[in-house]
Amino acid sequence: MSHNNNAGAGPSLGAGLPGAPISLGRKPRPVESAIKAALFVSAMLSVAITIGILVALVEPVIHFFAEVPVGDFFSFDEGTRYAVFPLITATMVTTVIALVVAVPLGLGAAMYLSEYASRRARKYLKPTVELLAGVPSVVYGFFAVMFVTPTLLQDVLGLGVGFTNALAAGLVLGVMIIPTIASLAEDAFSAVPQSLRQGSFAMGANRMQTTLRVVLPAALSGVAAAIVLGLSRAVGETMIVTLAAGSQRNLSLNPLEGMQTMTGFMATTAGGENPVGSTSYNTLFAVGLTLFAITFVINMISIALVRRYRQAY
Amino acid sequence: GGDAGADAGDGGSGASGTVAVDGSSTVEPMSKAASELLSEENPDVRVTVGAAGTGGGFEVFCQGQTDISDASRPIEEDEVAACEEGGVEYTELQVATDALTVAVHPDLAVDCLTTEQLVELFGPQSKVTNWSELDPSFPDQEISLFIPGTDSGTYDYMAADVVADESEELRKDVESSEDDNVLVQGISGTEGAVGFFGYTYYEENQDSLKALAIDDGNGCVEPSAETAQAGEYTPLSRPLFIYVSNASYADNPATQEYVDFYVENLETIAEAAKFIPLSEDLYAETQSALEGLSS
Amino acid sequence: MEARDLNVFYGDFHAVHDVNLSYGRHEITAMIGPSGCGKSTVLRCLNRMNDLVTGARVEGEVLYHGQDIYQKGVDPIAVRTHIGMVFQKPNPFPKSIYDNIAYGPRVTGMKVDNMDDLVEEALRGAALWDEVKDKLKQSAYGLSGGQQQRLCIARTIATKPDVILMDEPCSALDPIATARVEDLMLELRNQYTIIVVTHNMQQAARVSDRTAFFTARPDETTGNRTGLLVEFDLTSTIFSNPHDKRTEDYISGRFG
Amino acid sequence: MEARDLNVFYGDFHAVHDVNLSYGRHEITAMIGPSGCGKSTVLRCLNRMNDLVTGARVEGEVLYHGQDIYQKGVDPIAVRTHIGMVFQKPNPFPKSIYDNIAYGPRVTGMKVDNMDDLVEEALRGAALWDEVKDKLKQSAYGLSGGQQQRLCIARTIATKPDVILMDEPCSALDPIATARVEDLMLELRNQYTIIVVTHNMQQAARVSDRTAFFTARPDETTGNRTGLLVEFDLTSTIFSNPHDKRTEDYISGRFG
Amino acid sequence: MSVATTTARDTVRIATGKSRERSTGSLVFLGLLWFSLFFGVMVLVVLIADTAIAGAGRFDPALVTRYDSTLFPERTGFRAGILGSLWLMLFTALMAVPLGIAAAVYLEEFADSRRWYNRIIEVNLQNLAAVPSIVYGLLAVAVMALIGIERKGIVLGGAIALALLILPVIIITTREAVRAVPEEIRQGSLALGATTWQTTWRQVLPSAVPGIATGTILGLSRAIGEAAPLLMLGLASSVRFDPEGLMSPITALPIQIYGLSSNSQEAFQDAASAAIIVLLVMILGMNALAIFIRNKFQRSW
Ligand SMILES: Nc1ncnc2c1ncn2[C@@H]1O[C@H](COP(=O)(O)OP(=O)(O)OP(=O)(O)O)[C@@H](O)[C@H]1O
Ligand SMILES: Nc1ncnc2c1ncn2[C@@H]1O[C@H](COP(=O)(O)OP(=O)(O)OP(=O)(O)O)[C@@H](O)[C@H]1O
Ligand SMILES: [Mg+2]
Ligand SMILES: [Mg+2]
Ligand SMILES: O=P([O-])([O-])[O-]
Repeated sequence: MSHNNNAGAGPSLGAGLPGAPISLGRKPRPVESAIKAALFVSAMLSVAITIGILVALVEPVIHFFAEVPVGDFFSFDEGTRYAVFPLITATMVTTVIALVVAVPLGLGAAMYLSEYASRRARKYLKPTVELLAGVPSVVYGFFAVMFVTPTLLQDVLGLGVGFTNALAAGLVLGVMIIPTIASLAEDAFSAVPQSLRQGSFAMGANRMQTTLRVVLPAALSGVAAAIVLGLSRAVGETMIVTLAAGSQRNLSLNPLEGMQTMTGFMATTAGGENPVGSTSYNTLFAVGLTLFAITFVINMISIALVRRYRQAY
Repeated sequence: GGDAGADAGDGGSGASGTVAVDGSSTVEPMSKAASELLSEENPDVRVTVGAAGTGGGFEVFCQGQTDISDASRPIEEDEVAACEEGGVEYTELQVATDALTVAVHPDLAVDCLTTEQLVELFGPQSKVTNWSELDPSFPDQEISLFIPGTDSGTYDYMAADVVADESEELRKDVESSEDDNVLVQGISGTEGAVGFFGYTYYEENQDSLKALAIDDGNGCVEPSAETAQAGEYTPLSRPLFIYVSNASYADNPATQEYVDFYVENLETIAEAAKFIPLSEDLYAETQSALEGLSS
Repeated sequence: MEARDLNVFYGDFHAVHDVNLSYGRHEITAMIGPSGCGKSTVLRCLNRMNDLVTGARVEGEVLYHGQDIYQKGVDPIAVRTHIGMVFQKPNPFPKSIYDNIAYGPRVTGMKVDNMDDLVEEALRGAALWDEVKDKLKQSAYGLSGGQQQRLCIARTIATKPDVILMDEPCSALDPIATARVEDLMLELRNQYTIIVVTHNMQQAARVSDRTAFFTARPDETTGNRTGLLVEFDLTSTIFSNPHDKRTEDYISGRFG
Repeated sequence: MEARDLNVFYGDFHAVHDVNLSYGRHEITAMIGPSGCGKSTVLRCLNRMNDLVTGARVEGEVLYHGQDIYQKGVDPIAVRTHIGMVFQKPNPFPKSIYDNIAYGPRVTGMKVDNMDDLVEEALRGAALWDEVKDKLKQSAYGLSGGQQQRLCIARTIATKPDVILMDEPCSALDPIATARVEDLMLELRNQYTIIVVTHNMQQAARVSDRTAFFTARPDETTGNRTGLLVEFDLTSTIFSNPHDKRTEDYISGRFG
Repeated sequence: MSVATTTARDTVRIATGKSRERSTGSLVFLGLLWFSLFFGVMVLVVLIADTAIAGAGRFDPALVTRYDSTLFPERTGFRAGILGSLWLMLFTALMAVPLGIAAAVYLEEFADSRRWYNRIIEVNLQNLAAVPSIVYGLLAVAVMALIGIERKGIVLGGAIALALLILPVIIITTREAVRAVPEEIRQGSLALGATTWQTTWRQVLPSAVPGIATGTILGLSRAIGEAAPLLMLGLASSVRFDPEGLMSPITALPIQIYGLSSNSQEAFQDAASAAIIVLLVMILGMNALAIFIRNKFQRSW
């Protein structure tokens, strides 16, 4: 290491360190390195969890297909014990109903929060809407069974629905995902640059026109991401559909009927305490893997959409 | 299985530890009542009672995962084999009699079914979807079926002993659950609904259900404690059991205490849980089986 | 149009103090001054865009054809259809070029016989027609910065306003694009009253008929800087023969 | 210290081109130039703060007492203990005044006999002691902007560096606070080598011994503006008698 | 000047009397937005009111002090579920909070986001946050099998499932809190010769504590309401003793509610309603606490 070599007649180097040699060499910092490694491992754990999910799901599924013909699983026949398509269609029915409820309401709430509410009002209104996401799904399920079906659907609307039906489950599911959609859509609306709104107002547009014709189209990919994420939540939600949609394997698109969704199947089957390794235990994993695959694809779409709107500005 | 507490055998009835009970949802209320009554005397004995259904209960029981298995039918051959393979020896104790009840929505204008009609209604080939198809005098009302899951002894009993089809299965266009409460809710909430489960569930929910009388050739017989005990309610009267693991009874003081208490107070427990108690003869049989276990 | 005793507050902060200014019809008026002296604030008051800023409060009068636009009963939206605005950063909508132009007429409910003609007219007016006539259906985001800014001007004139406000319309553009926008401003002068905020004194000197010079005076106790109008005169006078010392200092680059 | 053939890239963007500059010991060197010409970038290279900018790449040498601080084996953290830095916006830590000063000595593991003395010395060095000596335990956030900036300077000198880099240290301050910081810089000159980036030419003229003038040259094809050093000389020469036309234009306010 | 001689428009009418902001269409639209905003709140009010009325008769000490009872429906209690949920929450927090914070700190302060493995972690986290909770139950089942624990329905299994479930939530909120600490603070520290870890530990984390606390509480309030993953782990709905260790069989409040919800005996349903109110009070209380911390302690830089 070179030192200062008569760099001038002035006082010695380093104002506060008279005569101290300047050493810039790298010092070993074992604690620092160890901590960094530990933090890295913690972060990698999330990847391990994903791999874990896959391995944990795939292994029993291999055993499952050793016992059950693939055709029986991928079957539309609701009479076949292991048919998955009746479960998937049931999930689709409840999810579509949920989206019909949650998309307009969620986007409406998001528009109000981002385009109409004052900063102060938003500070209180947003957590209020998000409270809806805090209600446990078993509570929503109970509410669907105790109130929505008997009081709302049967008494008030006079629908000929049974005790369990996809409609009540879908409606309540929709309420549950409102905050998911509202929150992400509000982010997307807020990310639209102020200059676009100013441009619109300066043209003589009113707030509604600005919101619907400028902000909404500009935020479209973010809005799409919000809807897709809501969709993913609805597909994966368990307790509401277990309680309210019923446990009848039913290949039907009629929302007034009871039908068993993928998650509903898993919850009821697990409730039956199946011993490790039995075929019905493995079914759980076969359906679980299907569910994971479906939501995984949906989530990736949502992530890609979010990335797009983040990049747009 | 349950593991004995550290202070096992601490004198008196101070046994402690955990007991795992699973199996029939029909018997579950009774086993729960037993545990609840026991806990008032000895809170250190910790009993968990599951309701996986008779079949589901035997599956875990024969793997040694539970101490006691509740059953609404006798153990079947393949289950015997499974227990042998799992090295689980057991003792069968009858704890109550059941009048398997066929219940309908309270507004349905049907009061009695013949055994043949039962078969026609629940059998695997059944295409009956309207009550009037079963009998022209019945109302023109669509049928919804709520029946126990395939892991349940009640399902097995109806399939094997009543419908008695070769496949030992029932029709599949039904709503099914291992949880009898779900069936009760379904039937009471759906017009034209019919289903079946243990008598207890009917008795607890008399207000919202209607039980059908069954005509087995000798006129319509209502399900009740008397008709079941007298053997008049056929073919739906059946015995209810608990299966106790011999090893657990010997090694786990908590199991022993629970089973002893169960049998000793059988009538009290049955009444508290709204079950049909055993006749004196049957009770004596159970007591002697317990003695065999203790020795 | 004319501002009378205009005072603007953001919350408690007094941003602009007692501005009196009258803008000549079919003239270009430039507003210059150091950063933060309230030029943009005054400009935004002229078409009530400041209504959209939370906490902003305007006192005084802004007369437009003799009517105070801050009077009760005046619809700020109607005001803005008469007095258009172009911003510092080009802000085309994420729509096609055509739809950008058609947006204003559509939302204001203007009676339009033939939208295609109107779009062409506006684009010609903004000297953009030849460059974009083959890609009217393409996204406006595909245009260069200078083209986008002229598109924003075209969009504004499509609603047939009377006055056009411009807030540093060239500061995000390169010199060539700037020159084209300046040419456009000079062309538009025949038909529109233009009020332009600029940082670029050369620009003010090149395009404007009159120039208003603003500065900011710090409050002695709080240190808040309140903007005020120092001098307003013919552009040639301001640049060659300013009356106020502060103007002279600014023009000669001695502060700011 | 000295920069030799310094080139800096942010990703693909060539931000600074071939800067050669040697800073005089116990002098104040000012770096001036229009916005975006790379002054801050060069400054950050001098104590390897650019290591923390993702995508930044430095080529060339920065010699500190003859050693290239970009050499392999050099510990950037050790570099920063010798070469301190003060930022544009005062950035005290959300801690007490005392802890702000003590933070550097603590984290670098400096051997300190009496921390109280060190804190006092640093605060005196930054001409802040009298104003804060009664509230050392209070949060630094309670100080005024100017006091906060002097606290940041005090914090830097507490670690006894050799060189202090300052990036527009007064641009967030009012004139009075600015004057005090400038006074402080002149005082510190006796003990430290100071390198300061400033936008304010008057400031450069007032405090610095030498001035480096940077500008940015746009690339003809891409339009990217790459910074380069135009002229480096005694401050008096730069301001009174610049050699380069561009420097003269800038100094006289004709561009920038 | 102010006299319109030859204007571009024939008349200058700006005092229209009626603003287009208040045209019928606009007002209807605004009404719809209001409805959207308050629909959810209305549902929540109906839910709480309906449940509270049903459970009104059961707000007695027995509700929280007694175990569940099949023999005396009107005296059934949720002691085991409440204690079970609290135990689960404790162990969930012990597992998830340190891990989550560590991962978040790595990603924000140490990771070079251009490296492929860090990008994978990033995308993966976003994805995990949206994995259905029931799948986490299956994962915990597998983890339990992996470590060779066969007993079902115990504290450990439930806590693993819930910890896995809320880990992404904690990581994401911690990252936000860490990111909110301004870059100037880091630069100030690094320029004094502090290492990255010193900067993180002494400057960034202390400033981020309120944000981290908010995220943790929200994560735990989500965990306490979950039933689906616990069902996968075989938690019984009836347990008549207090939890006493990691390996102790337990139940949880949501599981007990689920168990009772299918019971059509009115006394049990009323008890379930009362228990729902207890659960909601716990969850809404935690949410309120989180919002309070956020509003009160979060520094706006
Ligand atoms: N929305 C706002 N809220 C609070 N204060 C504001 C707001 N907009 C501007 N100000 C303040 O009002 C004063 C005048 O701002 P204005 O933007 O009008 O200045 P300007 O002359 O246009 O400056 P520049 O040349 O930088 O654009 C400034 O002190 C500014 O900080
Ligand atoms: N972190 C970064 N990533 C990418 N580009 C950067 C980054 N920091 C600066 N630049 C670019 O490098 C160039 C020089 O920036 P720098 O901040 O050094 O300029 P400056 O002379 O300090 O300007 P100013 O006077 O505005 O502070 C600019 O074009 C800037 O956009
Ligand atoms: Mg401005
Ligand atoms: Mg800079
Ligand atoms: O639950 P089961 O009694 O029907 O086995």
